[in-house]
Amino acid sequence: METIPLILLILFGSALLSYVIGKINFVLKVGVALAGILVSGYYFLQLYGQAQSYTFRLLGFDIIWRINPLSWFFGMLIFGLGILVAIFSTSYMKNKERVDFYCFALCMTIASMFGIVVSGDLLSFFFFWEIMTWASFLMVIYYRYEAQAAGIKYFVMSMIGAYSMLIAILMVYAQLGTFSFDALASGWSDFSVSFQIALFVLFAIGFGVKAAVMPLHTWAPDAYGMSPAPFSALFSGVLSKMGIYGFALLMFVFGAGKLAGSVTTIHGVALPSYILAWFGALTALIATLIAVMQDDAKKLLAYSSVGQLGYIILGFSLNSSMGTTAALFHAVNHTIFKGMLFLSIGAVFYRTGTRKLSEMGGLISNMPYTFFVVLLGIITMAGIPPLSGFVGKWLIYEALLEKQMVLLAVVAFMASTAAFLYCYRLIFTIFLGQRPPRFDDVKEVPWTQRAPMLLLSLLTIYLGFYPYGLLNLIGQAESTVMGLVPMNLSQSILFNDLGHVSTIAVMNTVGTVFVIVFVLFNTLYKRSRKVGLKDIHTSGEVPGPEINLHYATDFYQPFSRSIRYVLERSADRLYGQFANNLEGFFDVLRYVYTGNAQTYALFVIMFLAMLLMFTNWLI
Amino acid sequence: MKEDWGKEAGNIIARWARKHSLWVLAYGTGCGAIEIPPTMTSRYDAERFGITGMATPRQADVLLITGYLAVKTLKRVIRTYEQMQSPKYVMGFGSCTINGGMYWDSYNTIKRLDDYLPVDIFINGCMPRPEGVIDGFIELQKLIDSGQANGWKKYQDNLEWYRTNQKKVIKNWKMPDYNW
Amino acid sequence: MYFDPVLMIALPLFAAFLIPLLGRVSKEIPKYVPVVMIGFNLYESIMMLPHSMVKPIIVIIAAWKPPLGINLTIGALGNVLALIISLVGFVVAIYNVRFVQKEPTEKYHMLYMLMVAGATGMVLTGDLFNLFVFLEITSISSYALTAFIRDRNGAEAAFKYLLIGSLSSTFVLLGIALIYGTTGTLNMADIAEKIQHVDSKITIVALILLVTGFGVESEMFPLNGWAPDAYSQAPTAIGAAFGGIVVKAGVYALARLIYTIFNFQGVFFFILIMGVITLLIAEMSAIRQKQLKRMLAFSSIGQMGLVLIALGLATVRGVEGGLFQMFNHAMIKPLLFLSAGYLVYYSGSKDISDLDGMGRKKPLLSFFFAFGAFAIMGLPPLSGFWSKFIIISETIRGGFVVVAALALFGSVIEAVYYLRVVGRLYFKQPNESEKTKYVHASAILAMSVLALVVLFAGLFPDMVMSYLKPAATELVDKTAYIKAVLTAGL
Amino acid sequence: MSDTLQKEEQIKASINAAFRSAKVSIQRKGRIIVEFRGGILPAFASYLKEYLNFKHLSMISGVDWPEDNQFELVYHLWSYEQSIHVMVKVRLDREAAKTKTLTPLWEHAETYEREIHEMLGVEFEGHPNMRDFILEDWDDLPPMRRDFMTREYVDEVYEWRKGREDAQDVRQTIAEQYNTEVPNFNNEDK
Amino acid sequence: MDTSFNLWILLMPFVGALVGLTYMGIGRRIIARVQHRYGPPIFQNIVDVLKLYSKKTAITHGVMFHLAPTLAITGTISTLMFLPILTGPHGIYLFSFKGDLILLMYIMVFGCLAMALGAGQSGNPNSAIGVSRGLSQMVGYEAPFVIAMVTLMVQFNTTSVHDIIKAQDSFVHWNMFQSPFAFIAALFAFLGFMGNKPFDVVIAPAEIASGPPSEFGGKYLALMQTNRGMFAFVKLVLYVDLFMGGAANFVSLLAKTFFFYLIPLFVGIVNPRFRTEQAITFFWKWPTVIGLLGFLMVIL
Repeated sequence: METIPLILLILFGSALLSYVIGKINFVLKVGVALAGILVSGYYFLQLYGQAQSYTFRLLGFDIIWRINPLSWFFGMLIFGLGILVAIFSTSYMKNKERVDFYCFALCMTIASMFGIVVSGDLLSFFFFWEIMTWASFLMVIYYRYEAQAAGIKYFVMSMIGAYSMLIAILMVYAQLGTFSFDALASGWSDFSVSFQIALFVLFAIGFGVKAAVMPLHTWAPDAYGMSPAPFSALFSGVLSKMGIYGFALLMFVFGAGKLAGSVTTIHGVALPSYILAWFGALTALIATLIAVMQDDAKKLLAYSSVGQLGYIILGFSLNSSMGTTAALFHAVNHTIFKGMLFLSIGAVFYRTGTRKLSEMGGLISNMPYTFFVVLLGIITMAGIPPLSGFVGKWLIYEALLEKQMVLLAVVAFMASTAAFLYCYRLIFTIFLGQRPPRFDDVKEVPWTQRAPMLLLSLLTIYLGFYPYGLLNLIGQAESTVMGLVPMNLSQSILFNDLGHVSTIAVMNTVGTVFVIVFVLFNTLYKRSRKVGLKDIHTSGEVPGPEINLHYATDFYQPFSRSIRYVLERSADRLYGQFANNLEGFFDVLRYVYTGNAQTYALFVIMFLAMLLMFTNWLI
Repeated sequence: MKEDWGKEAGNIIARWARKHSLWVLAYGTGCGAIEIPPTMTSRYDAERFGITGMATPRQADVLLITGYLAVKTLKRVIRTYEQMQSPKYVMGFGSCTINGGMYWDSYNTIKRLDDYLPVDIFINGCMPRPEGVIDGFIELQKLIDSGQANGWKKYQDNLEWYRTNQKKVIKNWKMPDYNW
Repeated sequence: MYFDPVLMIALPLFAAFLIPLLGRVSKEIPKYVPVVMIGFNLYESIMMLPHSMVKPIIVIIAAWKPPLGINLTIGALGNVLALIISLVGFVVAIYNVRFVQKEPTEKYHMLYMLMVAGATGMVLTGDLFNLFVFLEITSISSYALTAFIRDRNGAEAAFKYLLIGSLSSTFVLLGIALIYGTTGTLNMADIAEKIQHVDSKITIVALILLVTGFGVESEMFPLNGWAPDAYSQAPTAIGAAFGGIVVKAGVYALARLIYTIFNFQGVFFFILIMGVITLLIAEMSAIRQKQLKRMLAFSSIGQMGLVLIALGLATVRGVEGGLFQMFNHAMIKPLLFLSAGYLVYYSGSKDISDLDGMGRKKPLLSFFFAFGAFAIMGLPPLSGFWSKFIIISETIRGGFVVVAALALFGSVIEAVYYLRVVGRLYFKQPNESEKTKYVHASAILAMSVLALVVLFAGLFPDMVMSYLKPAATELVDKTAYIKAVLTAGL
Repeated sequence: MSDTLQKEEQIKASINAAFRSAKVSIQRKGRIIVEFRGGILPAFASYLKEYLNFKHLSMISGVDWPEDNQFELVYHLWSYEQSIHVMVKVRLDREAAKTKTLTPLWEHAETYEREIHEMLGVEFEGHPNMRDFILEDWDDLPPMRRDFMTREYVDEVYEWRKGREDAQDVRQTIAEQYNTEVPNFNNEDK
Repeated sequence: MDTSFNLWILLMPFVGALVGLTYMGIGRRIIARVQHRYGPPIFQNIVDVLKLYSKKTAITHGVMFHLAPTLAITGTISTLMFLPILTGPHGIYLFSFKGDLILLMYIMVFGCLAMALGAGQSGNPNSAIGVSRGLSQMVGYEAPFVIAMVTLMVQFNTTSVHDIIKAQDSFVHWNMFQSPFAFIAALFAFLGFMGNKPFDVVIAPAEIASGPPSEFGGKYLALMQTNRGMFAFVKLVLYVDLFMGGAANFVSLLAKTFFFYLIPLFVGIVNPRFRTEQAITFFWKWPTVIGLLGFLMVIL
């Protein structure tokens, strides 16, 4: 049997199976789901470097499933994080209700995402896209009572995006008579410019909703925040990447990046791409600023996710090999560190039962492993060397500077600086500072949860040390699928025309200096004495339990005062008002149906009379 | 032999450094607090001796107690002293710290600071002028240089005695353990 | 092996009039008569399918050959619709077995049989006047069934239906008279043949009258004023049957008219526009409804709007999509209506706001409702996805991008209001711990059949489409049909 | 004279009319003394505040009268409009010294009441926050009572530094120095 | 080459710390003179650090607290390693050929983040408030700084510090004359960087008890003070490299860095303290506008 349908079959099958036999007991349902994902992951690994394709006809349309380096690249993210999330879930979901439902939705989501990346035609792309939407919707509404608003918002916005994409797909179909990517890739340049721009905009809306580009992001914080923690990791780490994959297809495989015909270009980038770049950059900045103000850990991460995805889109829209490499590299990074962080927040939630930053504190001594993971996570997220986050950021800036896009570069830099704020807030309010007495007995999470997080941490250290392997993979995808000339690579140093940085040297320097200072410092001096949490300078007062010593509420209050112009405006509220006004309009309209028989009869007569008056129209 | 030499050299340097860098935590109780600003600022400029004010006990070397200590304040002063890092010095400032001063028969003011904390040097007067304060600091520097300013050691060695005295006046002793 | 297709009409009619007599014998027998009779119809239409796909089956009654005599013309289209009607009829009949408790049950079953027989007749007949007769049979039984719950609202709804229905019948009759007067024949194929030689000023009037008449049954805006009331006030099963049976027959008649009989190209665009308007206004009204069944009624109208769009495209592919959509709608809407009926019954209120937490109390019913909602929203891999996809695809191929966008906008609204209900079912805390009432197995069976069909059609759309393709071809390419009918007797 | 005291007389009249048990006397222009027995009535205080416009509670002080076996609490109220100072003197039994709190009327009464509670041992019913004020964990007699022997207490608790053994009452010293009588400390010249 | 290279790698941190601490001592002296005081000896800060190293006890609040000064100094030394200190034939380049300006901008944050984490674990609310203020203010001054940096990078079409230095081969080509707007913007950012008076709300001793380091004492504080001196040196050298074309020998390096050190010092002497949001809005107003003017100059 062909591998691709086999993988899809295994995944969809294990989804159904875990739901059906999951009624029996816990081990079975989780076991089936995990086994399904692992086995399909194994088959997927074997696809590396192969170019398989599987075609059949459905409803008179050609359906193509194929694998290429780009698909493999995204499939790697899906399975990599998917397996870890599944392992994490085994203990996380223990003793929770409706685990069968959870396993079903998890497998469905992974299956549909894999379906998306192996789709070689727009129809199956859209088909799997919709399955992914509702499967993840099921996950968003897992905590059902409080999740309603988040779920419906997510679903409706996804539908708007999907339908806008559908129109684009069908417009393509109307022009070409086929759904296949290849045909579109070769036929794109023959379209008229306005048609290309229309397609670009419609596709961008469709992918932009999933990738949470501002102002289409409003579903993301609620949906990420509401879904169970392991799934949030998958949601932000991989599911949002499907939007990114869409952009990759749009810009490079379809060829929208180099709009044919007479379109204004700015800095060598076509105007629509340039506008998209601004969307990406502003998303990065504004979402970051909003993230700084969040008190809910998952919402904070969600907004940060929106911001980071903005970077990725910025990278893509530059339409250069450097930018694309940056975007794809950052996509991997984002998957890794968002996986780490969401899983850690999940672990903290698992033990403490709260996600409110202001309610936690001082958990470092209780959950040292989790702290370590979050520490590495935020270092990566902030893009501080020597971890892998820096490589991604470096590539993005170099790509921007290469194109001489100064303002975009400044905005991107600023967003990255502002990201320090929420990074620190996240780690401080949860793990540092004073611990509330009720969390004194909190323990570290079990190994099934610790292991996935630690694995991801190792990965980020490795990539920070030696990004060459991944960059090479990206280069392959670029040259074979995306029609770009990949950037020059060297095993030891990252470079382009503008500058260079040696990740190995950075890692070595930091490591060596740290070891030397650490050894000197700890051998020259006696051990210091450990004191209690409350043994701090409080002007001599011995603080009682009623005194709050943890500064976690309104952490960046002065900052919020200076960016209140941003915070006062909310796209979410705007949409809410718009929807309300629309419903008010519908309310007026529905009085066409008066409920009065005479009126209805009058309608019939009027209809007839009207038709008789305008008979010419009908001939 | 060689080790001793190294240690000795280190001690000399350390003493010299300690002497010339006195970071003061001024515990401003009573009227003495008003004498500190002129001491530190342009008129008398204590900074030229390396004397600087510090905000927290963790960073400070000298605890300057400027005036009478009520029982309630004493508790805080002890706490503050115990949070400082050794070597640390206590300066009693004004007659109140010596014998209660004008509050000699008050039911709520302690009479002898050295019963509760190891005072390295007293400055008498009610109040002592800034010149007196600086003189006190110079005396302290001399003591440090000669290795006599070892109140912190005394406190460690006689902790029991100090604790008994402290607990005598502080009825409700709810304090963390001393960690030096 | 199939029996004489005449039996598909004759037997139910006969059985319908037999029911009151049987009711005298036993209270139980009338319940099962519809199941058996419509089951026979189902069997019959399945068996005929392979034959009618190849070429229309012409049944000549009383040896008068077409165009002179009355004949049944079972083309692919008619057969597919007969299959849909009998499938829905059968499922609803199963549901009826235990659901109908209110006296007089035998009258209910009789009327129901008449309605199904009438609708089947409508799609099978080849004669225009017969079409009118069967329409009347269907309509009159529908009026009666609407008022079956003998309360004020039911009577009001039935009266509205009756008023508008009679108006439409009048117009239909007038239209038929005009055609007969000018062409001198009532056989549809024959009319199609002869009408080309008639002055178009006359035929356009006939067309307008007929479109208005059948537009009422096919829920075209603004002729659908009866629908919300009738759907929501009739017994649940009848509401389901309206969506699955009556309206389908009406749409069939409309399609026959504009495709086979008349030869006007402008009318297609008109139908397309009316479809969009119907869709949008229905969805916009549905979102503001407070009663569950009224909401479903408006949603039903909206779906018919989509079908009208498909019919208005006048391409084989478009009509295929439309037929697929009709099929889906015929399967999903009864599913929704039946589960909604039980939900309304258990919550004790028609209001959506009283459905809080039913997902906890009635997991299976809520699941069926949610399943139906997901299917009708057009989520893959359920069948609604494919039909919607094909229709929108053809709309855009026809160049009507704005129409497609509006239709999709309607879909978004649809998603919102269905999700609100599903949200009520699952996301709200139950009001009080309900004593669990028993859902009868026949209802579960009926809903399971529908759900399975929907899932199956979604997973293997090609199977369904292979039957719809000849039907659509027959409709669009009328020459083959005319030829088959007119040469049947030779 | 009579017209200059007009406002005061008016106030006196209105207090007398409303509260029979209050003994009102006008000490001089702008100062009225109201004497009360058995604790202040919150009703009286709020009458002064709301009807006679004494919005401002300047302070509450306490005096120990061991001779009468009584405590006296003095509430100093001030009216900004009329520039009149009212001293409400309240006498409490020493054994069962208890009165109602005024914190609902004036929030800052909390601190004064805490201090009086600590120094004299008067109970304030309904006081929201009767923590230690100045003396932490004081377990002796309240120190401002006349029968609290300060010197004995100090001798017992604190250790004297040498040189203070012959210390004596400063008033004695002054008297010796200036060759005068030791003044009589009793408050008889009231 | 190799031995001197290794020697400089070992020595440079100490040199940096000494220079930085001495500058601070001189700064204190200058402030004292402005205030009509005599002032401490110029090596006062070094004495202070020595004293702190000689402290006999130290307390820790946990792992992060213990590691924070170490990590901070690691970050600073690493930054130093990627910075060209002296240019020319007898230059001290260390590893600066292996990284560019973007690396420098990011690796500088490493130490600050470590400090912030350590301060966080100390459990003192003042520390957390200080960190919160510091980070907020950083977003403020990062705006003009980033604009200036991007201007330079675009102007010379390189991100390598070496190339930027090379482009300023003579006195008139120094960036402070060549692109004055970027220079002014960067100078404003420098005020924030150095944390001197108008922008010292982070450590504001009278308000929040010296903020982030308020719980650090003894050897930890000693390490932190060393780090502070070294970090000042790093920042000064970076600015000299970027705007004064680097320095060919130690004398000119000291002169140039001292010039840069004086600017925030004098601004600080005559100014009171900004509140956090005032500081942020200040940075986002004029310095940013000036920086954007610099942009226009480069683009046009």
